[in-house]
Amino acid sequence: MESTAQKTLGDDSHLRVVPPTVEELDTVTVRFCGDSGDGMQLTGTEFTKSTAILGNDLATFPDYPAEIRAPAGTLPGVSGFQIQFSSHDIYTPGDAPDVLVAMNPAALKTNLPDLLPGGILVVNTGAFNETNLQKAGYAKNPIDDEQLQAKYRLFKVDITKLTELSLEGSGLGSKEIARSKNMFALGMMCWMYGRPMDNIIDGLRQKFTKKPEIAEANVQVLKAGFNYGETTEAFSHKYEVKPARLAPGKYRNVTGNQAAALGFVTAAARSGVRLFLGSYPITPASDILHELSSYKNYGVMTFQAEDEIAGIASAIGASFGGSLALTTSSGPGVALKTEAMGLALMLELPLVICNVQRGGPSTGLPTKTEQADLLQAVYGRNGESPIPVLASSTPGDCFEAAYEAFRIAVKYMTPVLYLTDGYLANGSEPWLIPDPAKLPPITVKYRTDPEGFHAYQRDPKTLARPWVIPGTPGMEHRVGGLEKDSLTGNVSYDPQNHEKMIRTRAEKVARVADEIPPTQIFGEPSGDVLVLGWGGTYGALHQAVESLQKRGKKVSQVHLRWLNPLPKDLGEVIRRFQTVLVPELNLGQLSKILRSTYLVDCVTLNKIQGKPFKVAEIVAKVNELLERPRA
Amino acid sequence: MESTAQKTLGDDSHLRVVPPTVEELDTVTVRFCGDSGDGMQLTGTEFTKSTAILGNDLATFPDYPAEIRAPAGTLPGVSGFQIQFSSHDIYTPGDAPDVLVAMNPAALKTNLPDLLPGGILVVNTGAFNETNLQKAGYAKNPIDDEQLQAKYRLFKVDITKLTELSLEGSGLGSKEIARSKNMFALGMMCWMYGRPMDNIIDGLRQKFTKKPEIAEANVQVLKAGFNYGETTEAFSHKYEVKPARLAPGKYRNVTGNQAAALGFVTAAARSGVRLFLGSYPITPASDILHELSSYKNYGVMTFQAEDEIAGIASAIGASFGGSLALTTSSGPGVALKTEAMGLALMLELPLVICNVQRGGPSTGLPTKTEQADLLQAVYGRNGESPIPVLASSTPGDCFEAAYEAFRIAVKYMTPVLYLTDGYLANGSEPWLIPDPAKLPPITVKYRTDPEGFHAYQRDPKTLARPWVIPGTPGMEHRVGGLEKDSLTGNVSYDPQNHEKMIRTRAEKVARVADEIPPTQIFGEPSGDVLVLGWGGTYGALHQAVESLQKRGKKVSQVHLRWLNPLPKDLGEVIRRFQTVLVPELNLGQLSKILRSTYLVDCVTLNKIQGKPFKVAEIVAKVNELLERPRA
Amino acid sequence: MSADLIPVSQKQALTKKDFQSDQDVRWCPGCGDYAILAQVQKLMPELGIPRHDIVFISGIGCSSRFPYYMNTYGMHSIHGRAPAFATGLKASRPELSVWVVTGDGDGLSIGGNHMIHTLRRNVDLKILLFNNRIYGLTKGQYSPTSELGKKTKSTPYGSVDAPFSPAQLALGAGSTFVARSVDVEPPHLLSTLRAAATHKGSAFVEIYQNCNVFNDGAYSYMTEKAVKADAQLVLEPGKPLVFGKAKDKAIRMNAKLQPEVFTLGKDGDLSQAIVHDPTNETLAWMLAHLAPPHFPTPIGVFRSVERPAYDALMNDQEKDVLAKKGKGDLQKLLNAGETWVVK
Amino acid sequence: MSADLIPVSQKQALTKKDFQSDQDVRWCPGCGDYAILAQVQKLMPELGIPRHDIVFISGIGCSSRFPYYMNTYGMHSIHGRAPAFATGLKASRPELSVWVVTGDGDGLSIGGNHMIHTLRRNVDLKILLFNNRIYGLTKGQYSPTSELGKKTKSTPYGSVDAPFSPAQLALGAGSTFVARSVDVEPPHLLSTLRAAATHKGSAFVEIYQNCNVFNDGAYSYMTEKAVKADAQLVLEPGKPLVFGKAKDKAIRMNAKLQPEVFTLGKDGDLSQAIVHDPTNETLAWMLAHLAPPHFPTPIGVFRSVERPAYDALMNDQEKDVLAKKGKGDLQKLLNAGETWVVK
Ligand SMILES: Cc1ncc(C[n+]2csc(CCOP(=O)(O)OP(=O)(O)O)c2C)c(N)n1
Ligand SMILES: Cc1ncc(C[n+]2csc(CCOP(=O)(O)OP(=O)(O)O)c2C)c(N)n1
Ligand code: SF4
Ligand code: SF4
Ligand SMILES: [Mg+2]
Ligand SMILES: [Mg+2]
Repeated sequence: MESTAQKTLGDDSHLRVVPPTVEELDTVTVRFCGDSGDGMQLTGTEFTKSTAILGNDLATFPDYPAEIRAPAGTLPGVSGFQIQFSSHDIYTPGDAPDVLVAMNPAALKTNLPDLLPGGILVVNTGAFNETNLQKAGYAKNPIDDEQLQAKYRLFKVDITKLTELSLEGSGLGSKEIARSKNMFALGMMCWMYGRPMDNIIDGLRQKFTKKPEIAEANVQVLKAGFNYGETTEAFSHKYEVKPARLAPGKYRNVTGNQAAALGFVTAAARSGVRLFLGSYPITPASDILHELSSYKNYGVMTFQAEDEIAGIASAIGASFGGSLALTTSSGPGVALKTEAMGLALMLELPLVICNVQRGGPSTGLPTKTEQADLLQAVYGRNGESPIPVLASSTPGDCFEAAYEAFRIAVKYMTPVLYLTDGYLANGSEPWLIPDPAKLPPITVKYRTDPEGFHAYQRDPKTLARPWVIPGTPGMEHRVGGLEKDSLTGNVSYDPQNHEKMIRTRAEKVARVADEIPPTQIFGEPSGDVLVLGWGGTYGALHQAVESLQKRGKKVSQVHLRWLNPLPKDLGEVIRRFQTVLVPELNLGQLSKILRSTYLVDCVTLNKIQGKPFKVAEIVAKVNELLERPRA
Repeated sequence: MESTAQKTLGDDSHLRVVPPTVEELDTVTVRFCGDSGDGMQLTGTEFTKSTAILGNDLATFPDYPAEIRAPAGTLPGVSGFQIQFSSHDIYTPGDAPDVLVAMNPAALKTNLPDLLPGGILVVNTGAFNETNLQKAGYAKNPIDDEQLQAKYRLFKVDITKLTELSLEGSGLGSKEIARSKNMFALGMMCWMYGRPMDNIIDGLRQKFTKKPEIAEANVQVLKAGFNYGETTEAFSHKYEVKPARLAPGKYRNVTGNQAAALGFVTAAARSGVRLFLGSYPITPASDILHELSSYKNYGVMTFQAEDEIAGIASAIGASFGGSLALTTSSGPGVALKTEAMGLALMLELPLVICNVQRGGPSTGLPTKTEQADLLQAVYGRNGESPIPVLASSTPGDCFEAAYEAFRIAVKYMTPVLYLTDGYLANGSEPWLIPDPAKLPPITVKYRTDPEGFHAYQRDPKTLARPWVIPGTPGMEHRVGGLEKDSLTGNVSYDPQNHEKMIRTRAEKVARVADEIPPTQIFGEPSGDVLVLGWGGTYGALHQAVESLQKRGKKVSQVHLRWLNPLPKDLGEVIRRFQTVLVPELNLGQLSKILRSTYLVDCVTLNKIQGKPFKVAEIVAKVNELLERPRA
Repeated sequence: MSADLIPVSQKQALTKKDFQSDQDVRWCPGCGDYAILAQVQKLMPELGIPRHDIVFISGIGCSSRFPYYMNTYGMHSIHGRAPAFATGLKASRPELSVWVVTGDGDGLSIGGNHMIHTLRRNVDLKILLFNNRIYGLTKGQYSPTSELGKKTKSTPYGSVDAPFSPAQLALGAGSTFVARSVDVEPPHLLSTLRAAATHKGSAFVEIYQNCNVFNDGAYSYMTEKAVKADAQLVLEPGKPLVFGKAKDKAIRMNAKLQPEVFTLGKDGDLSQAIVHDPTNETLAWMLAHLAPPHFPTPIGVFRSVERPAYDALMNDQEKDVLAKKGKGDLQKLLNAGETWVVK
Repeated sequence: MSADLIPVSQKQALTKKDFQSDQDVRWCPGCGDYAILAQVQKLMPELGIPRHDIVFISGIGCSSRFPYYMNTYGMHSIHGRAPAFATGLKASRPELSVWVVTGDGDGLSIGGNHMIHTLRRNVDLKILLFNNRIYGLTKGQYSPTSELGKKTKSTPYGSVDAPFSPAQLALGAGSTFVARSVDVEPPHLLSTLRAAATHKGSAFVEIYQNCNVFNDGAYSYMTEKAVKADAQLVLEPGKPLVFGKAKDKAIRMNAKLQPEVFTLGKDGDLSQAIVHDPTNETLAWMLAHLAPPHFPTPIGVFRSVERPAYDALMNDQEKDVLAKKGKGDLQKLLNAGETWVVK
């Protein structure tokens, strides 16, 4: 392999004479992959920024290795970042990459199976040495394999060496030099897809303000990568992806966790009440804690508790005190909070519990995505303990869902469980920056009038009880987890009162359905197949349905924001379709709820691999349903 | 009121001249009620013992006040004990008492509404003084009320005074004397229903071995009560209830908690393996901990942990070490265990989690019964985390269910969730003492052969993995909560392997259905209404169905032992009935599961008052169903 | 809403009665909890804080029914978690006076973790731990303060768990205020509660409480009239550690750094006696170890030192950031990072 | 299955290598965990316990991956609960040698309660707490041992939580063995681990561990060559507390019962120096408080005292009852109480 690099570098014949062909493409999916130490996440993020600014629609999917930094060069240590960008609306990071940049053998080994036949494969030959090949379990060097060369458009670039060369005499140590080779790969891709680099360069200088020499080295290597494309004839093609026709407005790129954090802050700002987050770190939810911790001047208080129970308990305490209270976690942590959720619903205080779902059960696959906490959210507490449950569908949508969660929590004086997932949390998309003034208001009115006050006297419409906070003269009262009198809130062991309270709490949550707008159907209101989903699968389902519709199939899509209660008209919508397909990243949890609610024999499509759906998987399933003989 | 007593005592005209009429009765329901300090539970228990020995079938229902000893004489301080006994099989402690013994005004106030019109009402007039009447919220003395006298057969007895008189000169303090008045009431009832007192007397002497003077005082008052019936003409009738024709064999009386404890011990004895209980006290589960703590010489180890999490965790540790591991709790405590349950199912180690359900949500009604933790049991964990769930149906059946829970846990190497409830836990019934040798065996075989050993290699039939315990040479291995390779059990992040493991764990639990015998139908195999229940409602449902069948109605009963998985033939059984009625002490949890499993539109009957069903409530509902016009 | 804003007239108007709620007190007759309730209700008016600025938060247990009986704001939460609820409330509403009432089971068994973390953080909460060395509410199982060998419902053959010393544990967690008092010593209890109330930061008060139903006489070894003077060592800052009916016994440190009792005038003189100093770390620890049979039981304030309270630090930090960065502009936040416009 | 049954030949046959599992070690290059793993693997053969009688149980965290790398039995359990799993195992299988590996987050944050209760009970477990003063696995949030003011992902403006001293907390919980060592001091670490292994009862060992990714250099103030001798106080039973490059500094107790550093020969002589005695309660506490800037950091065994282990007591009680009552007869148990026969 060393020889390849040598040849490439020593021979001038590769320098460009003819300008590259520029091909216009609709949609491209690029995946960067390499060792966790190779900086693939940064590479991907920077490429994304550039792509966003060009006005493409895009979606990203970072795929980290499992929690511990595995030894360099090994298979478990591979880190990847995929981006799909397009001149029209897209909804997923792409099923399979058109372009794969593999920084080492391990990355090639784990990622090659995904590359589309005929796809572009860029490998860093410099990393394909004996040791690395062995670590990746390759008996011989795969890039010398003729089959590989036949199947893909292979480009061998000794990125390692080229990086070293471009930094010769920079005075940097070999470690620092090795660390910048991701910039070379980034530069090449920027060239290939005509991405501007100014903002990346600005970004690098900002990131390394304290180490300007590192910043400049990165910039130099980035440019070297770009120039390599520009001046050598290694690549014969450049591609152009025109800007997408996105709705007009100002955009930025957000991950789901960022969007959720912004949604929570916005809820606080709009309501004029302090946001209190009580949380304990856990993958993939921690970033919400990190984001909110930095918003101290936005009326946000964050408390990193000793555990998840203290996280939710402190939030309930803060809610009792009048804050918008939030607790964030993931499955195993949410399990620990279920007892306290029961108290919150007895106290009838507003509270948002945000579960960023990950692969389970138990510790499971902590860095992977899954939708398997839905039943836990809806049913996972002792006693009759109804809680409204909602979910977000795209990274940007996490903003709205987070905001909506608080709107309902406050309006109905109830804990609300908000589900997102690892895929949304870390994935990103261009986000039309909303005008907070246009969001539905969140109106907090603490009751201060002691006249005729009863702690559990309800609003006739929402059944919400009054929010009375300590510090209010003349309204001292006590709340607790024992069953309480339906008016005064004092402890009551009366059998009839218990039944009344159980039914009232259930009814209150049922009335949240009044807030759900009529179900939006993407496509015709009736037809052969309804693809019914929830949560982070939105993009894949939408893209699949769109493509099926384009092919004239009678397929429509409904994607649920609210899982509990369900929309009032959903039963009716469902009945208008021959078949209801419910694709989920679990063993069929929503479909269990739909079956029991509507007695509908929905068809399930389940994938539990810690990965999102591919569009093709949905399309294939729908086609199968369309083709099956009717009973 | 004092005058009543005076008169009764001072006037000899009440002394018996004519012997009382002896009436033969089929079934009688007696309720003792009084202040928590009045010893009603002891009274009830002793009466029960005597009744059991007489060979009646019986069922009891102790109804304690809420957790704290309320001040004497107040409504929340009332304690009750109801027993139904009969000359034929009975299944509940009775809907409404035929006889009410009320020791004070508060007891009368809270219990009178339940007494059947025409029923016998015995009141201790001595307690109906100003203070007590006021505490009970009576403006005037209710026993002087003519309406009351018209509606019930009222017997006024100054039990307080009579007790004092019978202990005059005993040298006992007034406190001790007051404490024995329950014995007077007991004596009267023994006389009225011809119960023998020898065993009660023995029991008292044993109970107070260290205070013989108290024992003798109690005996004396007991006899005085009996003699009061025998020699005065206060009561004109005596009643006889012939022995029931129970299956032949040796019987004892057990509460559900006792029976469960015995079931667990028997599982240990039969398997030859130590039982390890890790638990934290909580009402109404604590008694299982208490019972098992005293069985130290039966191969039982009990660990009162610092909390519920340590309770289950220690049990899992013990299971890893080869013990039959158990953890016991109630709803709020079970909530805390859900994270660790997920680990147990990942480790695939045998474990029984016993939930003695109580009124929820949150702290709820801790001393009352409810069936509202079913969905938590089946669905209440993060991730796809299937666990077999079973429930017991009568106090005595807790023995079998507890045993069965361990049999399955060991055979399938899985945690098993066993549901019982406060009603079963504290209620009692005559129990045909089983021959442990006749129980299906629990076969524990730790694998010790290192040849070809893989920690997650499965039995092809049960899908159980081998149980290999530390201390076994050559088989050192590591287990954990991260997803594991389907063969070796080493950590695996492989997507396909994850899906395989998720499906395998689900399949393993599904296969427990192989252990469920064909569904037993009480009544015809098809008909108009199937009454389908689970858990502690068995007695009420059975008695209701029996009485409906007697009246020629086409009503049958199925009562589920297993809630997850459901019996294989249940769908078919259900379809043979016009209507399926699912009565539950919750808002319809089993019916949710049935609807989603069988798409059957079952009718629900829900009661959430912290109390068991009355037979009449079931009968009424079934009749309503039978009478409604067919669609 | 803070105490300082209340006109003096109103302050004076409050009496013990004002702090009694309309709920019937439902402990067993004779329970030590009554005496504690009485002292707390007695203390309240002294503090000059209006009722509506006071919050009592408890877990689950007999002792945890306490908030229902206080005519203030209150929360009867879930088992063991009261300090966590209280932390959230106090951090977000630092102007409130927040009290935690807990038991030896609630606060040290299931709730031990929240307790030690709260003390470590020094959240400005007044924590009253009713130590009856038993689980009262669940009818008599041993607790983490029950003595070794104790026979209870769950230990019919005697417990094999060595108990915690609550004071030692609190010191180990870094508590800035650690005290002990007894239900049947009303004036001592009142003054201890007063000291706790005026401490800025977490104040941990262990109160020996008799559960006459499930653990009667647990403290009679040091509360009975006859033995009291010899069995109690009343701690007073600046005063030597002297006790005994004749005030003739004292405690000194020997050469091996171990405490020992000596008789004044006989084995030594007053100058050798240790002088109580609640700011001395080592002394507090040593005192927390004094126990029968060789030593009397110390009551009073073991430790009281100043350290910024968590809630204060948190709110100060917020103010700092606000001062430095100005009030955050939501529009700006939403528009942060790289943005672009689509037309 | 107990250690004593193993023929000497087999004992000798074991080497460090035998304790290395077939799993790739996956900590970050440079992580202090490697050094600890090496010393534990080195110690194991010395103990003469066969591999199959040893169990390592951990929670969740970088440190908690430890069991995977030990060729013994092992369990990687859930976050914070390792001591509870281990308690169940040890109580029911007292013949096993059970080790707990945990982190400052796992063992002191979410798992603090199990930790203190385990120490109180004195369950015979060897507990190794890898203290890197950070949450490593979740990528860098502050932990309950992070210093005040620390800037981390979750405290961008600096933390306002005062940290625990693990040693103090362990003492407060009544731990019978409390020690501290450092990842980069292999011989000291090995001898500390050895002392823990031979202690009967809970042995709590805090190990300062460098997380070079998220909290690099946390201990350089006392591990760097240049400062080490002045910054470390190596505790040795029976030896005076002397330290410093020139061994010219020592620690004594002053009249106010406070420790102070003095220079030997200048401010005092060796006879004034405190002599280390791991059985002295007060001394252990005082040592646990010594910290920079005024004091060196003590490493070694702070406390080591004998007290019956929980698991032993539990099993002894079982034997007692068996001896007194005989092996329970199931038939009799089922037939207990009042019975009657129906024919
Ligand atoms: C999660 C949970 N576990 C267990 C219980 C049962 N429980 C209630 S109070 C209590 C112990 C009470 O003891 P303590 O705190 O000492 O209070 P006391 O009653 O003695 O005042 C227990 C175990 C519960 N309510 N919730
Ligand atoms: C119930 C639960 N909560 C949170 C987490 C996330 N989590 C895993 S390890 C960890 C902290 C690790 O810190 P520490 O114990 O100090 O170990 P280190 O990684 O530093 O060795 C956290 C918060 C989890 N896995 N489970
Ligand atoms: S059980 Fe004990 S602690 Fe509880 S109220 Fe009664 S006497 Fe008090
Ligand atoms: S993150 Fe820190 S503690 Fe974890 S493996 Fe890496 S260096 Fe070690
Ligand atoms: Mg207590
Ligand atoms: Mg750490």
